[in-house]
Amino acid sequence: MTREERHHVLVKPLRIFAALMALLTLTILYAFVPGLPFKTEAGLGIALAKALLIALLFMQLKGASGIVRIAAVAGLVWAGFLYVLTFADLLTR
Amino acid sequence: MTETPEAGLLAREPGERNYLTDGTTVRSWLLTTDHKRIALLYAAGITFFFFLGGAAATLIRAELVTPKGDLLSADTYNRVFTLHGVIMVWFFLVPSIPTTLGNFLLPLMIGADEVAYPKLNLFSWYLWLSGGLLTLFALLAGGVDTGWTFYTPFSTLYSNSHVLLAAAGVFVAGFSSIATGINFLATIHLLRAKGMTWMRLPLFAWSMYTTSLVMVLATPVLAMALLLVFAERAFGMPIFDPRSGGDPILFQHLFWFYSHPAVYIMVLPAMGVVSEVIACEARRRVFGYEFMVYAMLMIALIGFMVWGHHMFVSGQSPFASLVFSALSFVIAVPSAIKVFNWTGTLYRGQIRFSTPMLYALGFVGLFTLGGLTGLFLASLPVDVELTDTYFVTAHFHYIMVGGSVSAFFAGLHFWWPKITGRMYSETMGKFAAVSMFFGFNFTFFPQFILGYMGMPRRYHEYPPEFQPWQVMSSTGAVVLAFAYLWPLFYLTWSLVKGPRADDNPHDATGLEWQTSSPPPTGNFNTPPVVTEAPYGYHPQGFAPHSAAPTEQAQTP
Amino acid sequence: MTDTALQKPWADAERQRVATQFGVWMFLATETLFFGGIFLFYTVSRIENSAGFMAGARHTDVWFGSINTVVLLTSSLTMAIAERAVRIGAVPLARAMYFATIALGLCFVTVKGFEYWKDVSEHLLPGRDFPIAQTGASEFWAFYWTVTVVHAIHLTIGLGIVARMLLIPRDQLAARWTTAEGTALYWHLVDVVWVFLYPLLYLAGR
Amino acid sequence: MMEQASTLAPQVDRIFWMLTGISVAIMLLVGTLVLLFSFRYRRGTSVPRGPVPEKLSGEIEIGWTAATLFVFVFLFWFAAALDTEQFKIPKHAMEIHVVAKQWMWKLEHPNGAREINALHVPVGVPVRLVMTSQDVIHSFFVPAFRIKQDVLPGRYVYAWFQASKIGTYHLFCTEYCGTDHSRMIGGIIVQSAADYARWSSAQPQGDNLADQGAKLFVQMGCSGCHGGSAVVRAPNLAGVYGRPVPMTGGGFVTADEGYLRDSILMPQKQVVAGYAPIMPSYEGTASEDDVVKLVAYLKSGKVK
Repeated sequence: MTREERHHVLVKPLRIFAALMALLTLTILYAFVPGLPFKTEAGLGIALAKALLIALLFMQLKGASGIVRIAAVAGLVWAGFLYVLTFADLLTR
Repeated sequence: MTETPEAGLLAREPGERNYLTDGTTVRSWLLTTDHKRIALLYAAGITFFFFLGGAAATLIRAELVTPKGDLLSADTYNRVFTLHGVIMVWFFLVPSIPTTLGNFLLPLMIGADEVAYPKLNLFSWYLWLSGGLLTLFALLAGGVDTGWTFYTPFSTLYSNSHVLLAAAGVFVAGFSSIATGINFLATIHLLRAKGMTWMRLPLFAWSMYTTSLVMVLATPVLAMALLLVFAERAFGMPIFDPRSGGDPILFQHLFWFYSHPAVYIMVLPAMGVVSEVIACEARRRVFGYEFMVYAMLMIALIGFMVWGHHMFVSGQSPFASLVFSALSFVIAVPSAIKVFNWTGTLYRGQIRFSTPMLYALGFVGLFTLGGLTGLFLASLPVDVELTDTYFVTAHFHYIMVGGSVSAFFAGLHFWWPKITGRMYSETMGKFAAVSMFFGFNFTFFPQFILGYMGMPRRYHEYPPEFQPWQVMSSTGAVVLAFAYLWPLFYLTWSLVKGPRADDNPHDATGLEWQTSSPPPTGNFNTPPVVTEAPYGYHPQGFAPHSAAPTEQAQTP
Repeated sequence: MTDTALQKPWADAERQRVATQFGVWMFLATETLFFGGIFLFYTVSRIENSAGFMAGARHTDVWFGSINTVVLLTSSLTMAIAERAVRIGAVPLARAMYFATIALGLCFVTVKGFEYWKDVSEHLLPGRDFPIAQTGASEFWAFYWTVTVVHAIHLTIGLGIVARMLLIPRDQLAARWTTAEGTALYWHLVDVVWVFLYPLLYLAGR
Repeated sequence: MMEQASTLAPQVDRIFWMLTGISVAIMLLVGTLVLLFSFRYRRGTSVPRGPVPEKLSGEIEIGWTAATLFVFVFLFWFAAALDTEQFKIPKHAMEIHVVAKQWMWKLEHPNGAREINALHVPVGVPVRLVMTSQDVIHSFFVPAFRIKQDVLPGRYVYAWFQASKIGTYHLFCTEYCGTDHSRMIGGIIVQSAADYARWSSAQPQGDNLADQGAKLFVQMGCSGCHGGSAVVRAPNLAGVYGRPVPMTGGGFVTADEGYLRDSILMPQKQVVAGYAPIMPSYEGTASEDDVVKLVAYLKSGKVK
């Protein structure tokens, strides 16, 4: 294994992993320290950050070709239709 | 390994190699990854389910001849109409055109030698078949009585029938749908022949693209809805149960998020078929090709945002109803564009009234009427009156049966020579096409009147004032049943005794007509290169092969 | 960089790679909508029965949840290393990492098993003995059981797919790097779903 | 023509027939063009067949797209306008409680008269329906009135009509509800004011709904906590109906029928600010009929 290969195969994933662990610690702390506002939002926000790290870096969406990225985003956009229109009912009942 | 009997029949000449003769063992069919063979496997399956669902329809129409429930008990009747709906929707209409004509033609039309994931294609047939068998088992075990809509809390807490088995069957078949959709999307994106740009794709390929989008993005939500029904019914998880704070309307949102777009899964492929047939038989370029493409894309997209028009009386909020009503009117625009463009394609054509053309013209008429009655159901106060009555039944049968099934038959006849290498009897075909059109209208037009008079859906017994229209509808159903059975007879005959078809009997322009009939296993002997837009039919004069072999076909 | 094992109908490695990625990502998009359906149930129920729903949520065991989050994130790391190792032809490292991934996956399932056992012993399975009276609490637990079982099934399928990578003969593994990419994508998705489940199940109402 | 027996019916019919007119016109247009082209351009005729100029076909395309969009937007507006008007339920409407179950309709008049699968109403008086289901989803459909509303378990839903013509009209269940769905039908009997009064007074005399509710309020022990001199601290319910109630955890909820119902059957769902969530659920103790009576009592203004 060359130096570059080692960097690519081991060092980079380990750094991402370290970031994930840091985020996990943060989310636990935020949830259990009493009196902090927006707990749900914070929990989901940190989950989103973790998911983005995994998707962009572990799953290499960052360097993927255009159609692959479109495929990845399509699910979220369509889930958006489901949520927005269901809440158009639910929140105005 | 045994030789299948068809092998000898289907070879054009002794020793000729095509996809039908290339491997003749049962194993070579059941383990095939050839998209053309998989198309035939599906064709066998959906033919079975179509006639099974049709048998249920026959029972329903027979029962409804009289106002009293004298043929079937109430429970049996409920099981029969559920069977009819479940089988026809998931095991006939949704897979019908995509998995048979689509599987067969899509790679051929774009100049590819396979679909993107051949093994996944075979796997999806097995998934679909398992789903079908599970559902069939539910039927044999005593049936399901929830209606194809599986509304909670009836399906989860009150029904005494085999809901779990049927839901599991539909769940599994859903994944087959997803697999087919992913396969087609990747095929179109990645396997187009050289020169086959997006705006040179035949409209049937575009219709497969948009259908696949809907399949891939809608079906998972149905799968989850059914899974939640399963969890509530089988394991007592309080999910939609109002006694625990659950919301039965949530199920309806999840269900219709799939089931309204599913209507477009059924009708978009039909639009693709009809565009191909009309362009070829009128010898014209499709009028407004680009508009046709964008119309289909709009239908696929906006189709996801209109599901709430099934729920105007469900107890959803008035605000949501207004939003869904407005969006439902918007989606009528691209549908109207398509109808106008088919009409425009006929203008200045060289129209030949072959069997596929008669079916296709029938589609245009029935789809237009079906679409226009959709406007009634998009209008809030009128929908309140008409929803869950026979008006709705008539409306969606016009779209899905009058429309999609006519188009399926149009495509089946149009590509029959390519698929089987044989010609069918043109006389018989025209007779069937005309009977289907009249039989259909005879059966379903009276149901608009019944609905307007207030006759509710899914009624085993009904007040006597509705009887004349019900009798008329049932009489029409006899004609319709004949029109569906008749092709089974002459098409089977053509397999055995039909004259050999040449490679391009309709003198059509698509790439699928440039290979032999039936095509070789690898589709093309040399990879095709595309140099011009589709539908390069000559605007003037006769087509070179005007004495098409279709007119010389033997009658049995 | 080694040769690529090409599969029908692809003509070159790059095309096959795009095909694998596109196919798997399309599937992951369907998974987004699949789980989107049950998350919608969570959201609706939490809004409609907010107090009871949160009261139910407070009964989950944050220790089990957190340990499993660490386990699953680590398995994503081993999977990422394995995939990259296949790409450069470091077969022994790749195989070791696949073994590690499977071990971590099994560890997750085991911890989940203990957690289920504890939940059942506290009667947290909705039914007659369910201890929390507030409306909405049993809705939360219906979500908990359904979604974790569905997730566990995904994870089990993932274990099978990873095991399949180990069945590929050593000398052919490097050429199957597009398969390795597809496998990794699936495994990471199972992880991403859990990343969202974690705050919804274990941190809600604290 | 369908019978028009409510004030709503002619308005709905106006839209219906307008839609029918537009549909027939479009059908005729498409049908004529298809037949005309099919005849004129059938194979073998010698008529001019040059290509359609690109620009012209583009303009035609944009033209009919715009035209259909315009027509459809107009139709939406026209139909939605009536619908929004229909949301305004007249005040002082006569109130009928509807409880649906597999497979019958139970209807209760404000004076306590009860009917099954039949409803007597006076002509020309607005009637408000407060509906719920004991089991699955049903749907209350009176074709002659052009009204339909799904009746849901666990929730109150509302509909209203004003009958305009004396006669007997069908009542159908239009949401599939199991075995005898098609027998879950009944009749709406619209009578003149005098006939209705006669019918009403001939009913077995009992307490009206609110008074029955008042009795239940004591029998079921509600008054033990919610009564004026109660020891346990619970919200006083005098005049609660229609008022905004502050909630634990912030926000207000208007105390409509649905809220009162939920507070009896699922008391922990929405707890009034400043009170402990100690009230037991009456799920299984109070039937939907009982709840109807209790709610009628709470609405009556007789609560002290």
